[in-house]
Order: sequence, then C-alpha cells, then structure tokens
Amino acid sequence: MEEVQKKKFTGGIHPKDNKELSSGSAIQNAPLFEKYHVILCQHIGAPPKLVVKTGDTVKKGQMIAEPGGFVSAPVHSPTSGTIGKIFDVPGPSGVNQEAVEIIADGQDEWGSGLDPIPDWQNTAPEVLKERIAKAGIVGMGGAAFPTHVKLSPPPAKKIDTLILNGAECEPYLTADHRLMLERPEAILEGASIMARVLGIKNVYIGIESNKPDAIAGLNAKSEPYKVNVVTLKVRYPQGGEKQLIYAVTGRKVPQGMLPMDAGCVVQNVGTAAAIYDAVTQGRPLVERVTTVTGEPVVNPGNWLVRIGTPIADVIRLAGGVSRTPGKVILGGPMMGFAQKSLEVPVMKNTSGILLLDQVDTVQFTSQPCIRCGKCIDNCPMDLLCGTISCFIENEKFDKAEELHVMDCLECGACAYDCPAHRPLVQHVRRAKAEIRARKAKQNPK
Amino acid sequence: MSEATNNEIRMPNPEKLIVSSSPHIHSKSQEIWKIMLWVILSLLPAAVAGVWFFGLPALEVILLCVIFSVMIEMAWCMIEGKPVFGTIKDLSAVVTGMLLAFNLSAGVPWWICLIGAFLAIGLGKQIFGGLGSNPFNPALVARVGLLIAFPKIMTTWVPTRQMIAEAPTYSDFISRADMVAIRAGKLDAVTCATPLGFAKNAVTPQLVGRTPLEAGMEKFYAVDGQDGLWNLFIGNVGGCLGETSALALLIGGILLISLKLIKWQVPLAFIGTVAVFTCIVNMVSPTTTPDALFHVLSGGLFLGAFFMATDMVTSPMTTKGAVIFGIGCGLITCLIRVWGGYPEGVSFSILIMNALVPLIDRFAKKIPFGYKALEKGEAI
Amino acid sequence: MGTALIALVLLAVTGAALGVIIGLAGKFFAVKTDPRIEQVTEMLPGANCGGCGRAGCADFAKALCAGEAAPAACPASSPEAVEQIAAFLGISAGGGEKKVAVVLCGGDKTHAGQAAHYNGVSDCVSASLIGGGAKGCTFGCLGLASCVRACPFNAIELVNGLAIVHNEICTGCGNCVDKCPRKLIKLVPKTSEVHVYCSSPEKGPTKKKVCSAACIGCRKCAKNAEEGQVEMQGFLARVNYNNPPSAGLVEATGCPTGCLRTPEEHYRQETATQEVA
Amino acid sequence: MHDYLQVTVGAVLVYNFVLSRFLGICPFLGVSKRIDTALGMSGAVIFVMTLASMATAAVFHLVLSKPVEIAGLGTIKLEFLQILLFILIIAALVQLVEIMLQKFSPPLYNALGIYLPLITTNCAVLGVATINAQATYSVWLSTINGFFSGVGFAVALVLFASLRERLEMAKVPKPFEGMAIALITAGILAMAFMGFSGLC
Repeated sequence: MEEVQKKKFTGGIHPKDNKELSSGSAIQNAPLFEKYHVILCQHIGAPPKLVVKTGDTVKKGQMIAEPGGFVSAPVHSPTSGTIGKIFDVPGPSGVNQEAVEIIADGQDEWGSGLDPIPDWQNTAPEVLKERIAKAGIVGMGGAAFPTHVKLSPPPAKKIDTLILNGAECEPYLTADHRLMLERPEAILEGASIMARVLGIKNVYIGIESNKPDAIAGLNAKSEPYKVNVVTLKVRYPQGGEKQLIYAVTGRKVPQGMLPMDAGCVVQNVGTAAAIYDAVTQGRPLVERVTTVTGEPVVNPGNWLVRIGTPIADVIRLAGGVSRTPGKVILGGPMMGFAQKSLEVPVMKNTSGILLLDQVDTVQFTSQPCIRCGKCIDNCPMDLLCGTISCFIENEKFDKAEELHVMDCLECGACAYDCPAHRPLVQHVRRAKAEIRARKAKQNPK
Repeated sequence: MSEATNNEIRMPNPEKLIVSSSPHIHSKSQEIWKIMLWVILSLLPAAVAGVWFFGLPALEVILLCVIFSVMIEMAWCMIEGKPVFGTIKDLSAVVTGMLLAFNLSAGVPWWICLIGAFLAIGLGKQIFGGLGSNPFNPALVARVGLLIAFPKIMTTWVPTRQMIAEAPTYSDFISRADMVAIRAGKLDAVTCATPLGFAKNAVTPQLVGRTPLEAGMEKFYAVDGQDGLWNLFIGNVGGCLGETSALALLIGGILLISLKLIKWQVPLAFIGTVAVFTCIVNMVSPTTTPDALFHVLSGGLFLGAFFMATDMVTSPMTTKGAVIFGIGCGLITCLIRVWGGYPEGVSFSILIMNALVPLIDRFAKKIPFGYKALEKGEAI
Repeated sequence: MGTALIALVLLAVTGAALGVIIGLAGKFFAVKTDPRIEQVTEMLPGANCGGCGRAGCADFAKALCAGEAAPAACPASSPEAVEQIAAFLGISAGGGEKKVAVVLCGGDKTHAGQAAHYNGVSDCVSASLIGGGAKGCTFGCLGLASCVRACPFNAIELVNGLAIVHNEICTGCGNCVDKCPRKLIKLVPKTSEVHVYCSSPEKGPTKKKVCSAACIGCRKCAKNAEEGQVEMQGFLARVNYNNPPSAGLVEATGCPTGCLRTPEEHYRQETATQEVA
Repeated sequence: MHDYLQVTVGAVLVYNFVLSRFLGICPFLGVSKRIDTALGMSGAVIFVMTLASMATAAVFHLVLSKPVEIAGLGTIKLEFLQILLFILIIAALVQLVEIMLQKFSPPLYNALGIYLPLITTNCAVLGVATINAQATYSVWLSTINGFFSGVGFAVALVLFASLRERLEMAKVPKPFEGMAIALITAGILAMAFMGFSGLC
C-alpha cells in the first residue's frame, strides 16, 4: 500500500545528491581478501569480550567476541581462517581501537552454530529476539545501536508502529537504495520478523521520492507482508529518526526522549535484511552493502563487503582514484567521519566510503557570524544554531546549554549553508563533550 | 587480487587528506561575497533612479562613498595588521558605501563622503571587530553622525532635474541657501525641501488662515503639480539621492526577498506599522500629520525597510524577532515623524532598534522540535 | 550671622533625624557577617582560579573563616601569604607540597608529524573529537593551546606546537589538567627534577613511526635510577613522583630519544628547535 | 494631563538621564556587564530616584522655597541650602536601601557591590532633585519625574548591558577592548536617542 508522508518538518536543506554516480551499479560481491581486521566494539554500549586467542582457527560466522552486557552485541568472524595478532587499528573515529586480525584460509567455510528458522511465523518472539541478539545485529544506518535492545522496549512504553528507514537522505550514498531494489523480499520479511517480535501490526517503510524504482519495487511486493510504503519528500535530514517519525506518523518525539516515547521503533532497511539473513538463513552479521563513491573514484559502485575489510582494499575494488582526493569519509558527506588512515576497517555501520575532491570539500573558517539566520532556518530541530556557536566559541557552555545545544542532531544542515563557513557542528560537538564532562564531574556515579 | 594490478591502481595519499568536522560539503551559493553582490545588484535600480533624477553629481557621490569606504577598510586592516585585501573581498564595504551614498543629498561636498565613510567603516564596523560584530548598521551610524555634526549640509536638498525644468513657480519655495558655497558652480544654486519637510513645515513660511500642515502640504502639491503622489512614488522629489524613488527600491527589495536574502517580515512589518499608525493619527486628527500613503512613500522608509532594517548583522535572527523589530522601527519612525523635532525618523528608529536586537534575540526564541509535545504531554 | 546659624541648626537637625532613622534601621535589619572574610579575601591572590576547589577566592575565604579549609589549600598563594593568613586567623597553615603542572609530551612539530591536514576549530577538545585530531601520534599534544587559554596565570606557553609549563609561574591550580583531551597534563611536586616527556602506551616501534622523541621503552632510565624511582608502565617509563629521581639521572641514562629531560632542558631544547624550524 | 505626558516621555526618552543629560555614567558603565546586575541596579536606581525626588521636593516646598521669618534675625531665604540638604537626604536614603537589600536580597547586594553606595554620590539622583527644584514641580509631579527618570536610566542601562553582552563575543581590536568600545557604543546609542529630541 502506498502512502504519502503526513507531515513535513521545518528546515532542512536540499543538497545535490550525486547518487547517480553509483545508484546504477548493482551490488557486487567483494572477493576474499587475505586478512581482515575486525574491530571488537562495533556498537554503542558495553564492549564485547574476546573469546578467541592468537592461533585459534575459526569458521565463517563463528563468534569471536561475546556480548559484554545486555546493551552489547557479539562479533563474528567474516571468513574461515586463523586468528592472527590482537592489536590496535585506527578506528573510524580516529582513535585506535582493539581489533582481531583474521588470516583467511581461502575456504570461506560457514560455521556459525546458528540454525535457520524458516518457520519463524510460528516461533516465539523471544526466540527470534534471542537470534537477533546472537547474530550481532546492530543498527546499520549509522548509530550502531544493538537491534535486540531496540526491540525490547520497557513494558510501560506502548509501541504500535515500526518504521523502516529507507530514506537514505545523505547525498552520494546508494547502498540502501540498491538493497531495496535487489532484495525487497528480504527487507519486507525482516520487517515482518521485527513486527512479530514487537507484537505490532503497523509497519511502514519510508523512502524518499528520488528513488521511484525502489518505491515501485517494494510496493509491488509489500501486499502479503502488510507493509505500507510511504513516499517522503526529498529533504535532508529526512532520514533522521525524529524527522522520519514525524513524517510518517505525524507524531513528535518529545524533547530528550526516544522514539519509543512516541510509540515508534525505527530500523534501517539494511538491518531488516540482516535480520532476515540471521533468522531464515542462520547467518550472523558478517558482511554488509557499502557504497564506494565520489568524483575521484574510478568505478563507483556498491559492494557486499565483509566486516573488517580495510577501506584501502575496498577503494582498490572500485579501481582506486583517478586523482588525489581531498577527503576520505566513512559514511555520507553530511554526517560521515573524515579519515586520516586507509587502514580503518569496514564496520557494521559503514554505509559508504566517500572520496571527495578537494574543491568540493568545505574550508572552515573562524570568521565571525554574520547573523544571516540561514542556520536557524535550516535547523530541523529548530535550534538557534548561530547563537549557540557564538556562545561556544567564547566558551560559554552554560548559555549554549540553555539554548538546548544537547538536542542537536549534528545533521550539518546549518554548516552546509553557512556563508561564513563556520564549523558549527564541530562547535556543537565540543560543547556536548564539555557539558557531559562537567555533568560527570558534578555527579560522579 | 594479484599484486601486479594492485600497483597499477592509484590510491589516495593519506598524508594529503584533510580531516575536518562533518558536514564535508558546502552549498556553493552561500558565500558572503555572493550575498553582498546580490545586495549591490538590488541597490542598482535605486542608484540609477538617483542619477536620473539628480544628475551626475549623484553618481559622483555614490562613487566617492564606495571608493572612500573601500579605502578606509583597507587602511584599517593595514593598521590592524590584517591582510589588506582580506575583508574587502566580501564586498561588504561596497554595500556600506552605497548605502551611505543613498543617505546623502546629491549636493554634498566630497569631504562629507570621506567623513561619512570613516564613520561608517571605522566607527560603525571595524572598531567592533569587522563584519558580523557590529551592533549598529554602519551606514546609519554615519548618516546620523553626519546629521548631528553637519545639520546644515545634511538637510540641504537639491531639486530634481524635472522639478527645475517643469515648475517655474518652484523658486518661490526654495531658499537660495549657501549651495554656492557648498558646491561652487556644480548645480544650480537652488535647494528644495523634502516632502516630509513640507509636512513638518520646516522650511515654508506659514500662510494666513491655514494650519501649518495644510500650508505645507499645499506647497508640496503646488510644487509637484497634481501628480504629487506619483512623483513621490517614482522619486521625482527632493531628498537623499537613493531614498526618493520608492519604485526603484521596491524592485530591489523584491529581488532580495525572492532570493530569500532578507526576511520579508521586516519590510512588511515596518511599512505596515507606519501605514496603520499614520492612518489612525490622520483620521483622529487630520491637522497633525498627512495621510498614510504620503507617509509610506515619502522619506527614507522604503530604503530603510528594505535595505537597512534588513541588514543581517544588525537585525534579529529569528522570524518572530524580525516582526518585533519591524514593528518597533515603524513605531519609532512615526513617533519622530509626527511629534518629534526631526522631519524624518527612519534612520534614528533603525539605529535604536539595532540597540534593542540583543534583547529581542533574548526573548524571541524558537521552540525547539519536540518541546511543545513535551509540555502538552502528547507522548504515549 | 543669623543666616549661618539657621543653616547650621537646620542641617544639624536634619542630619540628626536621618542619623537616628538609619541607626534604627541598622539595628532592626542587621545582618551578621564575619568581618574577617573580607580581610582574608584581600590577602588571597584574587585570581579566582578555583584551584582550591571553591568557587573563587571570596568563597574560599568564607570557608577559611568557617574553619572548613586550610590556608595552604590555596595553590596560588606564596608560602608567606599562606603563613600570613594562618597567623591572622590563628589556625595552622595546613600541610601539603607545592605542586606544578607538567605536559608530558615531547612531540613538537619537528619530532612528531601530522597524519593529515586538520581544518577546523583551533581548540584541542574540538580537534580530538574530529578523527582524533590530525596528529600522527594519537596520544601526543595537539598543540592547539586549550591549556594555554585555561591557565589563569599565563604559565603555559606554546613552543613549536607543544605546550610547555613554566614552573616558576605555575601555581598548580590544576585548571589545565581537565582541559587536555589527551590527559597529558599531570600535577607533580614542584621539587621533581626529571620527567619522561611521553605519554603514549603503544609499542616502541609503533611510536617511533609517528614521533622521534617518544619513549621507546628501553628501560635504560629504570636501570640507572634507584629502585622504585622510575617505573615501567607497559612500554612507557614513568617517573614515580612519590620518590622522584634527581636531575643527575638524565646524564646517567643518556636517553636514546631524549624524552627523559629536566624541565629547564626541555624548554631550552624546544625553543631551540622552534628557532631552527 | 499634558504635563504628566510631557514629563513622562521627556524623562524616559528625550531627556534621558544617561544618553541625553550624561548623568549617572559611573553606574552606567560599571554595572552594565551583565543584564542581571543591570536589572538589579535599575531597580535600585528607580527606587532611590523616586524616593529622593519625593523627599527633596517635599523639603523644597515646605522649607526651602519659603522665606522664613525668625524673630530677631529677619526674613531669610533658605534656597542656598538646597544642595547641602539634598545630599544629606539622598545619602541617608541610599544607606537605608543598602541596609534593606543586605537583609532581604544578599545576592543582589553582592552583585551590586561598590555601585550601591555609589548611588549616594550619583549625580543622577542629585540631578533629578535639582531639576525638580528648578522647574518647581509639585511634590507629586516631582515624584513622577523621579520615577520616570529612573525608568529612563533603567532603559538605557539594560539596553547597554544587552549590547555589551553581545560585544563580549565580538573580536574587538586590542586597543579598543573593554571600556573603550563600551564608551563608543554608548556614544552611538546617545546619537540614536537624539532622534527623540523635540518630542516634547
């Protein structure tokens, strides 16, 4: 069933999406590489505990680290082989993180120890939820929050809606788009599994209108799954959780609260497909679709890569670069992280590897704010971004907090349009860090 | 993949990479100099109108003001140790120079332009730290400063070409003031009053049996014939060289609004408040002040409402604040025009409201997303 | 004469009446304050650095008069001033060693390279949030002067992209300690003569790749020092500040990368490399 | 009615104590760093000015303006005592306000600091008293004039404080930092207020 969005959030921007670079190329399977560096902590929450040691042999899909708590997820080996060294590699955030080296034996033999559950319709939700947890599935859209935690709302919160996020509002990225085109059944069935876990009937999938083929494809197949396809206006950040809920259901998530406070659970389409694989195929999350794109890339496209592949290898798959790029970004151009090393491995939430020419990247300055108010008009959260950044620049963090700096999404719509090229998002990040540090100091718990 | 192909593939050089915060792309259309360029373009119709009505001296004043402004900005940067060409590239000095010229009579001597440019760029902008930090509109600081320092020169207006040619009776109402001394040989030694000046009865002697306002208005219409209001609209009246033509200013203002470079709420609130206020006063007591249409079209209202009150740096950032700002400007303008000592209050009103901007910003905030839901308890 | 008399009488009467009113008001609305607080506040340095853990000098003075704090808790006062306050209040000065801050990193621009170009806010916290900063060593000083700005006494100087504390100015208030996102700043006893200017826990060769002035964990200093004076923490030598070694250790060791230095030598060398650079 | 309107508008806008008469500059510059303290100071000044106007006007009308006849000494006009007497009264009033504030609002008392006692010698307070006397306003009109002069002072002070809070974030060139830029801003503000001249 096709629907049109109910509400439109205020603000937002409409950057040139450049998706045509890679949206036409089908998902290709990446070849087996010799070595993988699997970072242990790939999610938000407690770090997992290592269960293998150097020299052990592992099968593809075998757990190499167990969850370190409820809000945690296990990590599995991306291929069969032996465990090499356990060492620090540069992580996507620029800080070194503990990783396990896996030396492939070339057999790529499965051995996850998880049995497929083809008859999930008649399986208890608890069993399904446990499977999702054991498969190490985390939010694949960006935040990497363990999925089974999102699917376990406290009993006091009445959840009535599941929303699949297929907006993919970030420019350049096409991984979700291709996934929706090529594996619509997997996504729809994954959604149905989640709906069963949550015990709800309303399932929506929100897609921006610039992907008409994906909308048509999902629509054609959605009938038996009772999933409503919602066409969303093309507007960044339409894929933001709160904005998506507002667009699909017309509900506003109250300030400082979670989607479940508005009765919603939001999941990425990639997560839904991963859940399908985990439940019906018994395959843990060991690979994902990633877009390699950008003007300098020789052959932009989408690849199914194993988690733990260094991004240098992935860029090589795309034929390398035709000219020296100014930036290598994990994620999209609006919210992704600029990298200084190509040794960073692909993570569970790496939706894209974007290479930008130097002329296309923004040159930040510390010019004073000219108070044009563009940032305020653009802010999807209706914050006074410009004023906040002036306060932060002068280290008046309490005043920034009064102006609700903690509610910022860091979507970057403000800095995108700032005529003075002010690093507004970086200011906000700093303020958030300083305010959190101050609070931690005040009540050490 | 074999080693050989690996070597052929060109890879990014990590040392050449830039790390910076997200977002990594930027809207190419949003640059300060581009905004300023649009403002300059939208000021051009009024500049053309000024030159058309007041002749080449107007062009000379505009050019002088722009050149002096740019030069003073460069000099200031040089003294401060900043790159000399650093801040003039954003074109803000050119905009300030043009606005300053628009606020001067076509008959001012060159040194008024120089002092004005210094007041605007130095005292109005750079002393506060340059573009973005100045709490007051630089051009208005200069205009008000000049008005107070040189009241005689700043209130000596030259008539338009058409007025001299078409109205032989004109000389009855012009005071043969010291124009000769001001600009020897450049213009006819005539001056005239602004329409608001007539209304204030500031320059015309009172006629028997009429109220001062009636007498003043009669003279205004006598000077400009039957088409008084039409002349007001197109700018065929005395006044500052850039403020007389409401038509030209309207064209520029609409251009800026359609480009979303200024908030349409400010001019609407400003002009609307003046119209409503003067309409009410005129209805209650017709002898106090002329009708609303006259007020709206005369003086620097259009220039102020579209180009000065909307100056990004010195006006509130939120839409709510912009409306308050516009209404405030309108009220103070009316207060000064109707009861004050000066015939025109637009510059003063904007300057006073500029000072109020931090307070307006403080109280006219936006409610962030999800806050109302929190208050209403809409959460499930 | 009469006029003067009248004036005098009038003023005297008015003055007396008003005086009575004020006197009564003062009695009725009297607020008890400790007069010593103001005097003690004046004896304090007045930098409001917060090094004592209180919200400024006036607050500290209040605590002193209430007997809740010892005068020596003020890190910014000279020992003489502390004595003076103690004598004034008739309490003991309170013990405690004088401390100073030290930035334990020797990775200046010359020795430690950048991994990429950084474009953003010139502030260490901000930079560390963006890809961990552009510096090759992810544990070294970012050189964006957050601590310099945090110091109320201007005791920290940025030399060749490296923050260096001037011991003679530093009061040990500790304002800079929290500001460093890399946790490089430690408060150490003022008497300590030697520091290991490196804080990277990584293995020697890894460190060497990104910084030529790093501690490579060769243990030379630990062997040359007396028992317990220098400890090895993984691949990093650490001076035990409870039992600090003397300046002679530097010569005895001959540290291969030169990251074991005295503060004076550290400053001298960094200024020298800056001039070369 | 017209009188009252004229006094009101005149006191707040046209003859604004700070921006037009340039009186009371000390607290204007001293307490205008933050809006909160500016509001506190404004309240104190309004209070003192109103009371001082009332008290001094009463004294003026009852004692000073009348020739006093005293047996043996002849008739004496006491107007020459005006300033002496006014200062005495104002000083006592401020002292009272201070005592009350310390008792009832210690945070405000601390925030106002040295400036509260300074109201004693604040020319604005003495100014309003002498202006009242000069114009021979009645006690009631004097009180109104005092109150609205205080309001005018408050308007200027709060406006200025909000501007200075914004200026704190501006990158003012070194030589003009601090008081210099504050004075320049005050100057421009005073210039803007000249637009009100002639209103009444």
